[in-house]
Amino acid sequence: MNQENSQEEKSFWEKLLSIDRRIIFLFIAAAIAVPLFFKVSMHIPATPVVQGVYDAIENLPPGSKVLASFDYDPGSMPELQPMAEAFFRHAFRKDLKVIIMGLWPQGPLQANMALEEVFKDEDIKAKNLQYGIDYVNLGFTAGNEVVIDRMGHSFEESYPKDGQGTPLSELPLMKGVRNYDNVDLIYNLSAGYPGTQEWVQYAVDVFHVKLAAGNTAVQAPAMYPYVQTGQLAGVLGGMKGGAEYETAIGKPGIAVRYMFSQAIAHAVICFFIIIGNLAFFSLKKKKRS
Amino acid sequence: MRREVPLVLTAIVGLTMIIAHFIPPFNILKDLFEDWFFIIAAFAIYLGVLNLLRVNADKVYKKQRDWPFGVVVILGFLVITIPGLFFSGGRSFLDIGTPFYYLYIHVYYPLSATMFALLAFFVASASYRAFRARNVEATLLLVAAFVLMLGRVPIGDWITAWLPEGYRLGNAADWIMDFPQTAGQRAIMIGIALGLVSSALRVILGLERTYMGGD
Amino acid sequence: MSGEVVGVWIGAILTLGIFSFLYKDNPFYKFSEALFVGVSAGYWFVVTFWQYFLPKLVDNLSLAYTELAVNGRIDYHWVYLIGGALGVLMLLRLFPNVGWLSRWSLAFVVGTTAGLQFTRYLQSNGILQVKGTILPLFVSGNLNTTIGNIVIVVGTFCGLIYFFFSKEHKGAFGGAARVGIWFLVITFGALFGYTVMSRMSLLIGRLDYLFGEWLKLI
Amino acid sequence: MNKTHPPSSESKSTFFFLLFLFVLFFLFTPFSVGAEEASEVEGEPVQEAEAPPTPPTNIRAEDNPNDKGGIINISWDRSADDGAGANNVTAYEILRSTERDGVYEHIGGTAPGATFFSDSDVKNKVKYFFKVRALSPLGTSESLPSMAASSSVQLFDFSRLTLFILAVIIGLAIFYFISKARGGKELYIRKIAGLEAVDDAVGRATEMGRKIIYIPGIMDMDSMQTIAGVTILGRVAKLAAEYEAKLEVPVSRSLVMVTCRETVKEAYLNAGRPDAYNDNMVYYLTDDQFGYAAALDGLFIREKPAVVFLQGQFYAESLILAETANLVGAIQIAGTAMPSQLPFFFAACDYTLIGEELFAASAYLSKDPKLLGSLKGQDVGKFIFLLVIFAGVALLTLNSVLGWNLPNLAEKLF
Repeated sequence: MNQENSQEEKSFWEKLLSIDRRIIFLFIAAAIAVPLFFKVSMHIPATPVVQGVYDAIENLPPGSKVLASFDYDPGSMPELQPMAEAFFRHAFRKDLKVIIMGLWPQGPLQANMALEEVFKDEDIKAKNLQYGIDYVNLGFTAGNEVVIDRMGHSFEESYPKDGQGTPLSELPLMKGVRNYDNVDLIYNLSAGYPGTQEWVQYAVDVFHVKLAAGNTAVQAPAMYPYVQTGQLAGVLGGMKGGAEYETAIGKPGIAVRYMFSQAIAHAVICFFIIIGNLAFFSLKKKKRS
Repeated sequence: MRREVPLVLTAIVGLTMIIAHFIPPFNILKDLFEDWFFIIAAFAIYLGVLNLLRVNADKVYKKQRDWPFGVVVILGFLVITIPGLFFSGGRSFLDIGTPFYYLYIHVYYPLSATMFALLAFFVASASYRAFRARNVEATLLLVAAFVLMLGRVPIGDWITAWLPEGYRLGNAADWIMDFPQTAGQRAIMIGIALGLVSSALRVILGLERTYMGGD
Repeated sequence: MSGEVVGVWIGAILTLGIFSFLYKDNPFYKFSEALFVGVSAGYWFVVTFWQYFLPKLVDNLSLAYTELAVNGRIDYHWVYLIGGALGVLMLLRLFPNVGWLSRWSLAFVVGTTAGLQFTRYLQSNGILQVKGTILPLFVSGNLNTTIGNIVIVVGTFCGLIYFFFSKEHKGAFGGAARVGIWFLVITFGALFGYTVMSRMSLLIGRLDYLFGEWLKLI
Repeated sequence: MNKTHPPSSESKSTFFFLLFLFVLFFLFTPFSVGAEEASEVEGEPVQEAEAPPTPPTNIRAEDNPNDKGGIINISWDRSADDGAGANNVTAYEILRSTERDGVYEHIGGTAPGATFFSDSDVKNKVKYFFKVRALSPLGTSESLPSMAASSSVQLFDFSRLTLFILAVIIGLAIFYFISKARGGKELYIRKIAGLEAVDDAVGRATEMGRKIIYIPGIMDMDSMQTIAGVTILGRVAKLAAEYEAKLEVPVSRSLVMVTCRETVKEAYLNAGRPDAYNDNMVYYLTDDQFGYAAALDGLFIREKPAVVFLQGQFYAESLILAETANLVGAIQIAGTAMPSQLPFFFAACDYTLIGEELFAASAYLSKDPKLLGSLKGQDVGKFIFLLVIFAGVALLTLNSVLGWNLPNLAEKLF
């Protein structure tokens, strides 16, 4: 009886150690899917790094020009797209003019997708924003940080035409915009290289322009030192940063809704790690005795 | 000719790039050579694409295993290239409303994002397997990962709410990122700098030349 | 059915196709995979043409040509002909007799990369990191920074010792290398844990698409 | 900051001190502002408020240092009216002329508060004069002209002097040990587990009759990591040829495909088995990061390779590849110099080459004394760095313990 019991127990721990990974997959899927259906709205107050981004935009007088560089691709959409939408909402409500560009081929397209979403808002629809007057999309240019450097001397050198092939000189918004001296803020959404680090090194450090950024959670910690030194007004880090920003502009969106799933999923992974170690140690103890 | 010219060319170009970094009037070479690289790569992509199409056409023609999927590869390629090159408004091919944009949003993007999302599952299975306290190193790996995972979401602070503020899991996570993590990262980065420098020199000096092929 | 609705259905089906791989390999995945390879190869082919080939080669040469035709000046942009020539050499691989000429382009690319990254990495990964490590081990009145600085200096120092190739890891040297490994391992663990957040949000995005945009359950 | 550290008693006292200062500031600010306003009203006639803003002063124009010329930097002291009052400056305009008293043309502008402008539209060796004009709702005012400035070509970038010296020293060290090794001197190189395993892994693939799949990263030939990956492929391919193992190299860049073909062909030739090579061993899939990962996942599952090499530059797909290879029971030998991806390889793979080891791998596998010599040269570089860190830390620590108040040497040197 006793022996049988221990036999069974042993096989239980062993089974646990070599658990089919599909069971883990199932738990993860459930941990993320189920909370999506419960509209738990966690209160997510803005941390100082996020507040820095919010203030940088909030404090601009109406009519100020913001250069928004979209340096990411669809892969980082869940993290960065909420930041893009929240930014447009914030900027258009404050009547800022937005110059869109991208150092990643798909970046300007992500901007278009965010615009499409934001234009559905009633208050923004009512403003009847015009391409060329209220916002322009310069498109993508290859060359990474070299583009940033060249733009310090002249935007036109890197972007003779906008994304649709219209010469910059024919766009009312671009009148009088020669280089960074003529924009009031750069807002950069970045998922890697080239990205915020390059904007700091080649635009902020050289041309002394103000920069606020949103980054993937993977990248954000590397940007904190720049915030401390003031090279960066603030940084939105990952989905949590997006959620904080959404809360700050008073329009909680997708990021806020997602935070609950996020927390549960982390807990599930930790749970499995604990189980794995329990199994590992009980087997080890058994072997020793 | 076949072998010597490329080796000499590598050496000259490599040394020029290094020297140009220190001589301002030559800085422009950096931009120029990078542009040339893009041009060479833009030509080379024809080689890759032709290879892809040939391999799959072969597969279909010879009725190899899974040959129907060879048809899918070829069709997939054509379905996006033809509209992208000819029917999507030229350079503004990525604008909202073009056929290329439609394919991008409804075919390319879901595939790409889902593939990326598989990582959520693999992160879980890899951590289950790898994070076991087998020895000192594995234990440190486990503890650091654990603290960071919980410390990054509200749960971490919630579990450790009984601790005084400033000593909770979130703070511990930040501390690990700021100090030991920075140190480890620095050591790796400095090592990489030296490894790369030495590797680049071997290439420039022609000691490492397997990539250049034979006669 | 509008184009949008059809599009969401296509997207959802392909999403499920990729996810099905988690269970096991199956024809549904094979289809999604094959389509993905074809479409993405085509995607980058088109992008390369419009965003690299045209602006970098054709635009620069046409600039040079206009300058010549209008002002009769030989412009600097003609040097892009060399870039174009190196590109054409690449294509010669399609002809076995002259294929070896493509090595010239390869040699150019490899030489440029080696030279460029030599200085770039020595500066950003080498000098700047060394500079960042030069910290005082004692900061009066600030215990946090003092401890933090000690950790950074010791960790970087020992970590570097681990990478020594030509000295045996024995004695005090070996001990330092061991501490170095500990720091590397903590770094790996921390970065792993840190990244989990990003990865989970990707899956959230996908499931939200399936349940929200497609099935309209949320 | 959300990077709050455990508060220590020291930081607490600092905090309270700052709070105290803050409170003092708040208490006294209204009075001082009031006082200023009063003096303005008293000291200046009312109609003066209608006058243009005070002009910017102290206009300085200098050649932008360490460049090929073509840029002059202009800086100035702000107008006294910048930042307050009805006469607030709304913008600065920069004016330029080639003669001190000549006609000045408008060349650009800045936002209020700025004190710097960089003119990148100048000819070298031509003398220019600059003025700055302040704009306000009530009018404009011009500064006095700057001293003459001209841009010129500098033949050496002195801001990069440290880098230059270091590059020369490390380069010479590597070169020295390469030529020393050429003389036939035996060098000790410590064992690198991941590379010791290569032989066995290739052997096992032969025994099992399964494939070796080699992935040289997802980046193009403009990355040294890819080049390192390709040179390692050369060594692995030679082993595979010798052991008669089946090698397959699916790549994601066309240039990498071309290079890998040359490499593998050469390796098979050197191993005396040119007949066993054919171009189909190396093939292109797609430039796309995840398209490539999807295809490799399918390949791993269907081919069940005995060994998977992941050597080069990787991004997020690293873990997708490593986990799938693990699922099919392949030995995974990974290596990358991407710090962000090393954790995943380290957790999921059997062997991982960490950063510098990736670059050392081809030299290590070749067992060629010349190449091994270069590793010794690298160590000299490490030794120099350690020395610099040690000296710098010692100096700074003494400085702060003994309160010497040294200038920041590190800041000066680098």
